[in-house]
Amino acid sequence: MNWGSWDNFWMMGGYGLYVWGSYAVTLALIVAEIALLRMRRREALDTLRQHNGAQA
Amino acid sequence: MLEAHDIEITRGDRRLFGNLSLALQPGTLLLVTGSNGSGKTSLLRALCGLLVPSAGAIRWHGENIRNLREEYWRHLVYIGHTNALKDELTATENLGVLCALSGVHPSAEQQRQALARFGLAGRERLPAKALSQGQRRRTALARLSLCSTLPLWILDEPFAALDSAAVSHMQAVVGRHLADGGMVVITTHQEVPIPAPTMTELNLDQGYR
Amino acid sequence: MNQPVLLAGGINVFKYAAPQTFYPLAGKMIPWFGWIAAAFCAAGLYVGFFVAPTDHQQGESYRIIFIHVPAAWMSMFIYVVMAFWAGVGLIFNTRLSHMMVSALVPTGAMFTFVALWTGALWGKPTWGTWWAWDARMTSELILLFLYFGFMALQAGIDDARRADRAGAVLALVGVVNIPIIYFSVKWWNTLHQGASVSLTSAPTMATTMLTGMLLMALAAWMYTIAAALHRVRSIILEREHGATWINEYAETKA
Amino acid sequence: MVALLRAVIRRDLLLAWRRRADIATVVLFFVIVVSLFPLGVGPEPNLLRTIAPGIIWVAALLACMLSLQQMFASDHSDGALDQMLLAAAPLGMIVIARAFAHWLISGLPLVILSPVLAIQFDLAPELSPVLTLSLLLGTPILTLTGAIGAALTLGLRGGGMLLALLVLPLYVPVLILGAGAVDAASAGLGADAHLLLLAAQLVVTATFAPWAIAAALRISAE
Repeated sequence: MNWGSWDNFWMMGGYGLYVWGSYAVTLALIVAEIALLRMRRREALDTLRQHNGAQA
Repeated sequence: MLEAHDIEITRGDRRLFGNLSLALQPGTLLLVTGSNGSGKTSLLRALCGLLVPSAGAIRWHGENIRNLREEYWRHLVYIGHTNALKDELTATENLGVLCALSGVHPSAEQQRQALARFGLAGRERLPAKALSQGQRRRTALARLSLCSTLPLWILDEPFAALDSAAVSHMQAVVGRHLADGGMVVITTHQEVPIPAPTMTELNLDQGYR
Repeated sequence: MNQPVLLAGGINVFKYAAPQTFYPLAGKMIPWFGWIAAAFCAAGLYVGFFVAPTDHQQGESYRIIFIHVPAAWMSMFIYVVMAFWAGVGLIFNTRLSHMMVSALVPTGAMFTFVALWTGALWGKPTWGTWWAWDARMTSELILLFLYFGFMALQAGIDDARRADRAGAVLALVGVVNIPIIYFSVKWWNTLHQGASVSLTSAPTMATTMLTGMLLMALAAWMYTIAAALHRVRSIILEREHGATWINEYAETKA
Repeated sequence: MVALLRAVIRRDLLLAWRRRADIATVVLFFVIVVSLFPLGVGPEPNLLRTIAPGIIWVAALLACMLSLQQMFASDHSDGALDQMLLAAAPLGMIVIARAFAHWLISGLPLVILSPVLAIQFDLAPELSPVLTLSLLLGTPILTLTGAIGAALTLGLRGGGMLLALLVLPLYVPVLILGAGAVDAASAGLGADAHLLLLAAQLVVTATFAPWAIAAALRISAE
């Protein structure tokens, strides 16, 4: 364990902004990508069902 | 000889036709008919090798044209529904370039005669943009009388925009090519009789689904 | 035509080249890769934050390395994998390989952006500037442009077949150019002194640091596979809507 | 085949001659872009001398892009491209001929003009030949690489901007080596290394680009 307390952990020795700025944006991008992936799949399935409905 | 085995052509999401086979022997005329959008032009472009069929193969003397490439193209004249003329070049210059691309290098006198036979005497030095639609078409077709040594002609709507004199001259040119053992593929929506030793008609509206 | 498939496990992989056999297989693999990625990520973060010691030169700011370096590796690796599938697609004319290329691009662009962003945030405390025209950073920026160019080209083409094949040619041209770009930028960088600080001259790495970085790199790798498989499934759904199996499948999924 | 290629080059030169206003546009664009920079950064001679190679090179990249949009576009729309795809010679050779003609029309004028523009920026007289030589070696690379982009974006909406997006990142090495050659010479390091690398890149590009262009043309024409 490197850190005495959670405060120290979030401070990152004074570099908190840079370290957490990096991790937060990366996390946000991955979450966004996963959301986009799901949206794309849902839209593809919706379009397919509409096609099927139109044919039936 | 030209053969197509079970070819299928798809444009975008649309399957134009499939399971189409044909064989074209020397001296044969293949007339491709069908309604608008039935895939006449696509079939011609596939036979040329411009468009790759989604299934099947096209063979020239038994060899796939995808492998033959320019070995095949040096036996082929393709005239599409666009004339491939450059507006800024004269009729003669245009004709010279088109023949050169086919590997044929006619003399100036031969070019002049070819244009004259298609009723373009005296217009050889006009830029293509000064020619009428019909005259432009005739300039493009004049290439045929210079490329009679190339056995396979693939012509997309060659009679469109032609007057009756030009139509009858075209009939004669195609007829002579067939009589000399050439092969011609034509699309048309006009009834134009061509004196052909053997003729096959392929109607894309029937079957081939 | 034969087509090698992403995961060869000693089984006959060729039959999975057809979209309808590949689709359910990919569906089964996605959760696995997703969970493995999460596990590697958790392990990597634990090692990175709780085991690896403070760097004596850079203090705690170096901990950005655990995402910066894996992201930079992935950004380049994904482009190479893309180019590989592009080549396979052009040579063997297999639809699935082209779909794989399109499926990899957004994730590659994402990692490229992450590498740039974390590079900037690392640069500020280390070099005192957000952006230095360092050889790696500059090449990474150009790589991002290459990804954007690829996406723009595919978005600009309506016909799927043309989009696939044009994209494949572009990916191959890009992959040939990346080393040339990198070395020219490096060459340019050494001639123009001043911005000669390099990320490689950063910490002499403790073994635990390296371990954390490798774990995070593995996480990024597994994540990429999961994301690409997920996206390729959507692409199959979008492209193959004429096929019966797809239509039946869509009905079963509410 | 030689006669065929000669006919293709002759055609392109003839067309360019009859459309000479188009060439003038490219050259004027080049001159105007270069002339705008002093207005933007101020007339300080030392600053201008420093940035001259970079500016002239960037302007050359942009001018080349401008001319590339038309390289295959009209041939695509009027059917002349189909005839080239079905020619009796390998498409790669025809592409080389066309790229050569394109370079004569829109690359060479930039090379020839560069000493004049160098004067505008008060570039030292011994650096001017280096600039010209770097452009002479570099502009054919711009044409060949750009032609890949032009072939890929054929007939697409927003083709011009798309072409820029695809091709400009690929121009980075040429820009670095070209402008760098002049910088190196002015720093007394000698431009040989830069120019040799540029020449090497020209050889590599001339070997591989034609096949990529040919493949791209076939894909776009289908």
